[in-house]
Amino acid sequence: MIILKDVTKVYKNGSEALKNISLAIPKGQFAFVIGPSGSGKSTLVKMIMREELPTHGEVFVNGYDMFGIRRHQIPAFRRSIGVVFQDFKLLPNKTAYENVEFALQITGINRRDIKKLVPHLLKIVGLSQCTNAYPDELSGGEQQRVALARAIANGPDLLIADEPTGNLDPKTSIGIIELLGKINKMGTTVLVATHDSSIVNRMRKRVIVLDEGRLVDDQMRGHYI
Amino acid sequence: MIILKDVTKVYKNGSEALKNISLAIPKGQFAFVIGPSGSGKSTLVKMIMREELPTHGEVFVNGYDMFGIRRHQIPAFRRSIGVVFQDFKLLPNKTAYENVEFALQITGINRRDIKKLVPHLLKIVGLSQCTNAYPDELSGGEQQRVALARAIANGPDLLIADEPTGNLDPKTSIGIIELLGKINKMGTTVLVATHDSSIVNRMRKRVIVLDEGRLVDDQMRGHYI
Amino acid sequence: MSIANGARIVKESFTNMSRNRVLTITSIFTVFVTLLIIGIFGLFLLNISYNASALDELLDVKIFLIPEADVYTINALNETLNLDEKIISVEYISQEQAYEATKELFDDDMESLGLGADFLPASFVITLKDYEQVDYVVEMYRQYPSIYKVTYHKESFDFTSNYSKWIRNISGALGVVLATLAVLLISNTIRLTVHSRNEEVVIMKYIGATEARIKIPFVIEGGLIGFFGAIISFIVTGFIYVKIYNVFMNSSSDELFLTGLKIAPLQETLLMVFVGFIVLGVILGLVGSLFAIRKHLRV
Amino acid sequence: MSIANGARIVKESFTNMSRNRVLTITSIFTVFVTLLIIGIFGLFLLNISYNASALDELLDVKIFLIPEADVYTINALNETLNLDEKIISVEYISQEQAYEATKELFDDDMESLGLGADFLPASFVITLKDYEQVDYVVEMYRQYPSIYKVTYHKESFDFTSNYSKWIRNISGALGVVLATLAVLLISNTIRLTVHSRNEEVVIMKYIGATEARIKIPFVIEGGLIGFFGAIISFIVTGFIYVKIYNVFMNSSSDELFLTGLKIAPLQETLLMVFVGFIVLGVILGLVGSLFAIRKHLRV
Ligand SMILES: Nc1ncnc2c1ncn2[C@@H]1O[C@H](COP(=O)(O)OP(=O)(O)OP(=O)(O)O)[C@@H](O)[C@H]1O
Ligand SMILES: Nc1ncnc2c1ncn2[C@@H]1O[C@H](COP(=O)(O)OP(=O)(O)OP(=O)(O)O)[C@@H](O)[C@H]1O
Ligand SMILES: [Mg+2]
Ligand SMILES: [Mg+2]
Repeated sequence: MIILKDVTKVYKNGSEALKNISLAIPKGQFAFVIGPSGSGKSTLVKMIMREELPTHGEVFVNGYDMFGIRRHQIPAFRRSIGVVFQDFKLLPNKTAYENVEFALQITGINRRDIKKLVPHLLKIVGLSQCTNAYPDELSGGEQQRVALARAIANGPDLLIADEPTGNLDPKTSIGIIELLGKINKMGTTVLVATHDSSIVNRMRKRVIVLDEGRLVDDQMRGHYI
Repeated sequence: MIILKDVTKVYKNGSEALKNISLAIPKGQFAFVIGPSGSGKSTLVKMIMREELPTHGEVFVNGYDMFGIRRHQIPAFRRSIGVVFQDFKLLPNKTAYENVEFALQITGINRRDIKKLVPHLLKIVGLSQCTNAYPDELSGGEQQRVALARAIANGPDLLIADEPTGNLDPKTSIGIIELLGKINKMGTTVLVATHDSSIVNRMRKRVIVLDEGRLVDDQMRGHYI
Repeated sequence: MSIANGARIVKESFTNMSRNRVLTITSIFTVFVTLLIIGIFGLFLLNISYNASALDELLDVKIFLIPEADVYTINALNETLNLDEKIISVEYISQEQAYEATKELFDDDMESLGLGADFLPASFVITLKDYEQVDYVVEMYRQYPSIYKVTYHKESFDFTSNYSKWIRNISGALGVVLATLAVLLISNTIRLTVHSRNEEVVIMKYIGATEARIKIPFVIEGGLIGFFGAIISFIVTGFIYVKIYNVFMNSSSDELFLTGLKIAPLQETLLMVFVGFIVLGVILGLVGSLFAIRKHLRV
Repeated sequence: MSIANGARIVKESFTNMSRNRVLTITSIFTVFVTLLIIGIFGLFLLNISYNASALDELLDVKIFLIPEADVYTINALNETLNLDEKIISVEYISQEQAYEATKELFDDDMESLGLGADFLPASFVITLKDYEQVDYVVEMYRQYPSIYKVTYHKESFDFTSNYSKWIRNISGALGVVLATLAVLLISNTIRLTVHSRNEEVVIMKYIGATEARIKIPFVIEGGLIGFFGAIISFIVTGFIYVKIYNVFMNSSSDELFLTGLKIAPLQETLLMVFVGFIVLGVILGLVGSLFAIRKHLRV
């Protein structure tokens, strides 16, 4: 489902974020990416959703070659992935409800279904009260959960979450990570970049460790050291 | 140093973020504010730095009355506080170096001192390599650390940090929290809003617990339950 | 796109406009001011052209009759002239009238000079529709046996025709320049508006919205901004023009009238302004936002 | 603020401008286009006024001499007229010249009518500096014993004076309208530019920057945007005007010359445009950004 071959990423300003990463994440797997701040976790996520292209190497996701993909195929490709961005990337002029609604609209789901689905998704992430608040009227953790609701909205084949619990208290974090576990059980590949040792240790799933852009460890039932 | 009397905050859209909070944090104290996502931690921070005014009640900080303070006194008041915002609030058109430099410039420190201080501050937070990167070229944790470097730059009387380790791995988090401890030892009042149980439990300092806008617990040598 | 979808997207455009109120109002205001400039100066140029063309009509050709011409000949000629399509107006000046006019000029000294009423010939004064045909007309009537002489002031003709031609050319060129600059101003504003919403566009792309789905609300917003700007400018421009028009129309006795200035007709002019504004505003809004957004879509 | 501080802030303004390149370029471009409109139309209006004033000079007054006037009298009168400050030009038309002119008009029929060269009186044709003094001048010279009669075409005077007065009034009014609308356009653009940097302003306030410290770089940026926009517009406007000026100056023989149109002098006009642009651009940039930012400072 995700294949990285010898991926190196050097940003325009010269910083080397990924160095020779090769990696395969099969369909249906649940994997964590951990590593200290600045080790390249978010860059890895950006490679997978084609927010950035690698400087060297190849990336294949859901059968698409990130270099070969056609411009008009990109939207459909991205709709097959759900992403929780580290900085949330909520649409600032849309309410929590509308942010989730928009993700459903673009898949072409009909309006009746959308009207039922959105409240359901917001309830799952524990946000039933703030549906009509704009992102800047939400607390950090609430924004993060809206981003999660949006990412899982259209049942993506692949769910990528970049520090999805960074702004959440331990109890809510556990709720969220269990939700990701459930989604994974239903067949979705899940990749979580995180630094939250408790959730990594709780799940005992595959753990990929980055350090200074290098893949330094990859354990099938790993834990946070 | 910080006194809240019967503070209630109802935002324009009707959400009640703080309910009847009374609180005093004496000069030189180190205190945590914890509580689930949406419990009002950031709102409390906003009350203290006068980003928002309370709907009812009074707030006194560093001797200033948040209602009585004059418009022209606000900048000096805010310079006496260092704040790490939950969403960082770095100036997008300035590099990491310039963001810290700007905070020093506005205090009127002379250029020679600034030239020495900025690299020193960035080194303290572990960011010596990325001084010339713009915020959108930094990883989440790196941005958070720039925000911290800026907050401590001009030796404030009061340091408020809203989830300062939300995007940091455990090791870096411990480094940061120990830095805050050191700064506190030198006389600065420190208030940290967080959900990171490990740092709270490590420090054994005062812990103020909020839940749904209410102050539900306040222990002098508390821990995260 | 289904109708429900279409309605939803139009609704979204309106919602966006009200949520980006400052941007929207500022842009509409800019479109308004730009079109107002176009309107005021366009109407000014139009009226200059109009008056310049009117100048042409002032030129006249004199047809002097032979002294022997009798009433029947004169009537026949009058009719011929009136039927000639190249001629706009025909005025008959009898020998007596000519004599009186000359007498005035010479302060009644004519009689003392022994000049009688038949000193000057009778004549027709005609004005031509198109001054370029003057040579042809003059040549033609010179053939008539009852016509003694055809005169016109060649230099005045040349002067006036050149003058009005130049004025119309300059006005036309300025109109084109004005319209071009307005296009630049309006599309620039739309560009600024879209630019400051770059973040939204990028987020929409990242979550998999198609380019069309992202563009359409922006394009509709651009069109609406152009439309509202155009409507407001039309109201203001129209109001001003009606006021000025009324001043011209009601000034038959005062000094303005003396100048001989004319004003372009109200209804046709306003219709032209309306159509021009709507086209300029709406099309620029649509196309401007389409182009502005294209750059931001490359992610 | 120390000098070092001042230099730092100016440098910051330049840095900001280059980092907000799209915003800066778009704003400079808008200022440029707006001033270009002002420039082109301002110059057009100026030249209309200029030509309208020139019209006044075309009016002339005829002074007919008594038949008995001898060479000495005529010379003396000629001198008096030439010395009169209210009179711009003086032309003497002898009896013979007047006769020739009339003969041309009547197609040589004069002689057959028995009219000799002394049929018409000699005259001076004078033009006045200020058409409003015509009554006074006419009345004065009527008193002279050697002067038989003083005539002028009252209606032409009234017409021309009104005409040129109206044209100048309208041009002036349009100039004011244009300048006002330009002020609106430019300050609107500055407002959009500042608005899209609201985030920065708010952050600076939160970390304790004084209002002055936040404002000054914005105000300098506004001034620079206005300045660069003004310079570019001046170059383009100046280039266009020089081109047109040369066409006018080199057209002594072709049809443009025939129209009698004149063009306002090059240097004075360009200087005026330069000063106007710099004032309009820079002041609007400074004041516009100052006002635009004030709203965002209230946090
Ligand atoms: N757009 C960019 N331009 C230049 N350098 C970048 C950019 N994005 C990231 N970097 C650099 O690349 C390195 C890896 O960044 P990345 O965001 O992938 O780290 P991360 O593992 O997600 O860290 P964190 O846990 O702090 O979020 C960092 O040193 C960062 O400064
Ligand atoms: N600007 C605002 N307008 C309206 N409501 C707001 C605003 N800011 C916060 N709120 C609401 O107030 C409540 C408290 O928010 P606050 O940001 O203080 O929570 P928090 O404790 O910081 O949460 P987190 O841990 O998720 O950051 C939340 O329910 C939130 O939706
Ligand atoms: Mg990251
Ligand atoms: Mg918070």
